[in-house]
Amino acid sequence: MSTSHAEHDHEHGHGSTNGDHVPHVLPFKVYIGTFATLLFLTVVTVAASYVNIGHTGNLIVALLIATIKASVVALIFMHLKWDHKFHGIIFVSALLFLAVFIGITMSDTEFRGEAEAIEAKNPVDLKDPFKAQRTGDIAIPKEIAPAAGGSAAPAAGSAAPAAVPAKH
Amino acid sequence: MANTATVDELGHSPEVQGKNYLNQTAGVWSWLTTVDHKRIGIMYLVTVLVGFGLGGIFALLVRLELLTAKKTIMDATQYNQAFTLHGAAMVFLFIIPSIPASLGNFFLPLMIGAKDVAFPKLNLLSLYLFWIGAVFMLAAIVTGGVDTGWTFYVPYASGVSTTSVISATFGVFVMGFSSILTGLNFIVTLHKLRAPGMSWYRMPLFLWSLYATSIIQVLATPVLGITLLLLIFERAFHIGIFDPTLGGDPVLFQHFFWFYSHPAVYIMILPGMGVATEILTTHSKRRVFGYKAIAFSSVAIALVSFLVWGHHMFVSGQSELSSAIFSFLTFFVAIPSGVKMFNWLGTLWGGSIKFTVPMLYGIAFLFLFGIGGLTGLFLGTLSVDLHLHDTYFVVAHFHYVMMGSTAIAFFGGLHHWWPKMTGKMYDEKLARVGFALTFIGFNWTFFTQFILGTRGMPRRYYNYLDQFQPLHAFSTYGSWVLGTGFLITFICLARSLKSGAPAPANPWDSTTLEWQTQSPPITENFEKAPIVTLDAYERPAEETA
Amino acid sequence: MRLDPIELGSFWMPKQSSTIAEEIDTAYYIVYWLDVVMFVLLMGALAYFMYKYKRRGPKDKLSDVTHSTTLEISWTIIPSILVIALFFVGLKGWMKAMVAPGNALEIRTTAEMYMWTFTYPNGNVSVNELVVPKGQPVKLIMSSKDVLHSFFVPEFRVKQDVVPGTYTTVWFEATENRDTILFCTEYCGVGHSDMMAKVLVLDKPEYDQWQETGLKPGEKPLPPAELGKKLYATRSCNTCHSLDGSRIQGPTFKGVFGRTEQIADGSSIKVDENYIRESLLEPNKKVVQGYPAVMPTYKGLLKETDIDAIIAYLKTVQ
Amino acid sequence: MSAKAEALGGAGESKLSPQFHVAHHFDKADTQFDAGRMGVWLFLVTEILLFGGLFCAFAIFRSKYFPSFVEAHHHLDRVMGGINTIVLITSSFTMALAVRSAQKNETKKTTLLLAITLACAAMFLVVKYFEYSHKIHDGLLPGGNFTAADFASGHPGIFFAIYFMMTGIHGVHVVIGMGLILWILLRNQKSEFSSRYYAPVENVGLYWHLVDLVWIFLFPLLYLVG
Repeated sequence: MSTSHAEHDHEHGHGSTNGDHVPHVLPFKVYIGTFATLLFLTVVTVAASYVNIGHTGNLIVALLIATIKASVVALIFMHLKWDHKFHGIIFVSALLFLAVFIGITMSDTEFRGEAEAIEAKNPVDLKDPFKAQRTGDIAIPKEIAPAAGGSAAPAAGSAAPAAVPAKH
Repeated sequence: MANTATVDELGHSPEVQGKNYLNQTAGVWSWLTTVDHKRIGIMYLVTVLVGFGLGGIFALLVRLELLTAKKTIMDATQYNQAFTLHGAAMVFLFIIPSIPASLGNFFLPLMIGAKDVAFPKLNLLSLYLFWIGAVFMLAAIVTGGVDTGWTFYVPYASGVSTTSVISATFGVFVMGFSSILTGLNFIVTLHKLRAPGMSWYRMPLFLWSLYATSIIQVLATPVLGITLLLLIFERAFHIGIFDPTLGGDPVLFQHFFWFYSHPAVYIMILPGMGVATEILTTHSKRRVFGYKAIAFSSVAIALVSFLVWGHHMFVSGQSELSSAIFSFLTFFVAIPSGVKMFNWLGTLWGGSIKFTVPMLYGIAFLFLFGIGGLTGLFLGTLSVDLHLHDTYFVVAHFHYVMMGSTAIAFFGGLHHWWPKMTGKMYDEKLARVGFALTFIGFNWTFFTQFILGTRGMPRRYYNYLDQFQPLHAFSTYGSWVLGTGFLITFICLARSLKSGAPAPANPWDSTTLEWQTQSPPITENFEKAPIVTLDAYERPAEETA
Repeated sequence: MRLDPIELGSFWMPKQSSTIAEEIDTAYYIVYWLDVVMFVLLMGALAYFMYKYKRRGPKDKLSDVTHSTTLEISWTIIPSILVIALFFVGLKGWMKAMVAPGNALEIRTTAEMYMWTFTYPNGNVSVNELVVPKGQPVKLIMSSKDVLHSFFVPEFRVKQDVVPGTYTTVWFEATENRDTILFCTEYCGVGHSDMMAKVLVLDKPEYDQWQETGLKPGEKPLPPAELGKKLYATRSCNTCHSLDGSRIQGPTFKGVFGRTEQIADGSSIKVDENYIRESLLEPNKKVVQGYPAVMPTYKGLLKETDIDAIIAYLKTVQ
Repeated sequence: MSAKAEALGGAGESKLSPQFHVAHHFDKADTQFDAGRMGVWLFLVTEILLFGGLFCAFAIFRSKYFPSFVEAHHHLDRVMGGINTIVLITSSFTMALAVRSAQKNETKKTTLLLAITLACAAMFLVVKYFEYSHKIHDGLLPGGNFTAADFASGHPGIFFAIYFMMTGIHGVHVVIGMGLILWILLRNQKSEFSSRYYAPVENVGLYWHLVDLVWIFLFPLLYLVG
């Protein structure tokens, strides 16, 4: 029950016994190698954006390369690879919570109005949300719909976006 | 019973006789430039009490206005500003910083046997940021008020309201940084500065709750920052992200806002739970029942709190899928809260309960949190929320949690640690009167509102149906009792500063480290760094025998 | 307008006046009794411990039990099962409330600071008064013109925010023949608490009569000219046609009947019953010279009696 | 690549600057160093979540107004964005080397590397300035300020709102970073750092790498895939 005190001190490879801080210096070639990798990946990601493999495909490739680059920066430039595990946990938990935030929020925005054809993805004209219905071009309820004929004139200054589709 | 051998019975060894953190140095400047966590804690305490007073005055005005169904003392514009400022002051100036920043700052290092928090200067900076934010909020009051509700929902707050929304939101934005820095400081302190022998499982449970709170502060507050920044830019430059006329999404704002503000509810309640734990165990002389369960339930609440924000949005127009997911996850916050409740009762079982003033607050906390927590089940149940959402039921529910639980725990903690902080004992009789009026007045005011809510009374209404008038008036009378209770409590505490008897080092016979130094403590907290050999609530063998 | 208060059905809840209300109340009372039982158990234990373990002296015997894994597990698992059950209780009613029946009557609802406008399938419009037939599902398709509002009828137990820039829907089937009240429950500004509307539940025949003639039970029909005057305002004729001779979008109605107008193709026509009728149904066939051809058709939106009433009214505008 | 560390700690090299002392509440220098690093990492978490809100908005509106985003992103200059990416990566590289030379007591080299980092940051801002003025000139602005006429799709203003908020807040971070780098550069000039005390260099470095890290995601999302 009482052994876990200051647990991080022990896995910390470079703490000297007298408590002085002793740095952990990486060889120069590690840095130059990392730098070269990052430059190379930058070129690759720009080049890949010129190759059309579908919007989703391009997005996945771009994000994949960005993630690799970011991991390299975090692990080597930011010394996470040699750092306390706890710092890595902190960093990863940030990404985890970000994923939760984006993921659950999108469970709303991507699935709104599933049951309602009229709601889905239809921006409303704020000044007159039901203009389309009232002018009679669209979505006249079926009892009286047959009467709405071709002579219907468009509404004044019809700025209404692609009005609401018919429900029936 | 002392965990450390260096402190004598009275807590005053010859070397430190008469010296303490209060009289070490003198003058306003010495306070404004201090890096002593205790002084910073005291300054926070004074600030949040002022915030509480401010919010309280607005609360009484709101209740007074609602005495009659039409105009009583103010017009609709003033009423809307009054309830907005009541909410904003109570949430941002009082509850969020109340326990962590004042009691937490003061006692966290003491309880782990450290000399200070990990970053003392950062601690002072966070206090200054808090003040700066508060100034912006007060500036908003002076320059036209705010009438958006404390939630700042768009498009009303971004486009329609003509009040000082930018000043108020910027104030909250700055206070957010203060909150982040405090949380960050606490996490590092708990990781790095525990005294020798003070393992994680030997920490007082108040610290576990502060640790969980800090996690939320660090992870959630930045999202509030970006939300408010976007709101400010929306209002000032019409960037359109939340503006439906420009293709933006007002419901998205609610996601952003509640991603912070729901976890923030746990920033408010978790420390209160921690304080209650300390009070219940100390004043019943009983070791905490289910230490690990209480500790882990704090962390569990913190983590689950990030997954449930959408239960504020069941009728907002979010997708049905989201609502279902959020409702399901919401119920799981009830589990760790329930576990705590059971373990608190387990702690009282087989104890030796003394009804001191802090203990009265502790027991009141159990009662009020019981109601506050259980009524949450109504709101988490999807179909029932259809009826209860945005009615007085919700108002009553969150007042039971925020005020009935957190504020009561805060005042309980204040009475519990007052002797340690000030070195003075207060008048027990007067404190009991204050407590009794607060407790009665609180239930009187807010239980009534459950009835109003289920009967369909919507919140934030200036004019209301005549049929609700008797209940509203009843609730208003209760608020006067409640206000009187707090007034008496304040008078009692203020009087003790002047004429209270000197406090012994450990008046409650507590086992935790903060009581093992003198009252009030010296600037360095302990004469000699303590070495911990027992669990937090464990008494030495000769004493229990 | 005097607004009828909410009638109470029990100590806690308003009367159940919609088909969904009973299900929601059942869920409410399930949670309620669960809460009451839990609360009594918890507080009973608390009160008992306060009595039993009150400090009697410094030598009180203290329990040294610090934990019990069995207890911890049981008070984790049992509440978990209970709350999962509650979730399904809530979900069931919620699903019912979210999915409107296919035969629902659709009413377009517009919220703005601070009023409600309801547009019925045949083009009728009512402001701050929602008229619905009893015993038929009604689905409101709602949008806001400015800020967030929320539609709440306590007796129906339905609530749904009204959001600008998107449509939200809510449905209910009224079961009681009585007036009730609808609130705005999303704070929307200084007039928020006045943004209420009357909900009028009529029997189907009476509803049909109201739709047809605009007459509620007990009301007498209006004389044609007065009905025309009302239609002039409610059907937005007034946005384009003035009564005082000033020019707006379209020609003024002042002295319109019997006037001779120059048509866009150069011919002229005397304004009579037939021309007015034609202009309502096929507005852009003969447009008065100098005016844009922007009038929407009212074909299908006005009944024969309405057209007659408008003609009768225009005769009086001099 | 070899990741073997060459641990330094020889007696000759570990000189302690006179200004440095272990604060009274830490038991030893190593604890103080670790506490600082942990604090910075926690701070970086808050930065990630701050930008996270904007990434969330990006994801949602990209899905909602996909054609607008595709169309709008063609108005961003890939070349300038690419140059800035390389500039920022270079600055990250020199920053990492500056930390390394601080660890090795190479004060002069540290100064030089920090100066290069600073120059890169300035260059980044200059390129950003040209990009911004171009956008402003074309009326490619957020939401209500959007005035460019030749757009076929509905809501390019939202894209530019996110573009300006993201790059703007990132730009503010670059400016703050420059201030911090300047601060440690001046302290380094005064020989305050050594192999035993270089925490400020290390921590500012961590912050600077995060600024780079955010850009590594901003660049492809805004400039390349839209």
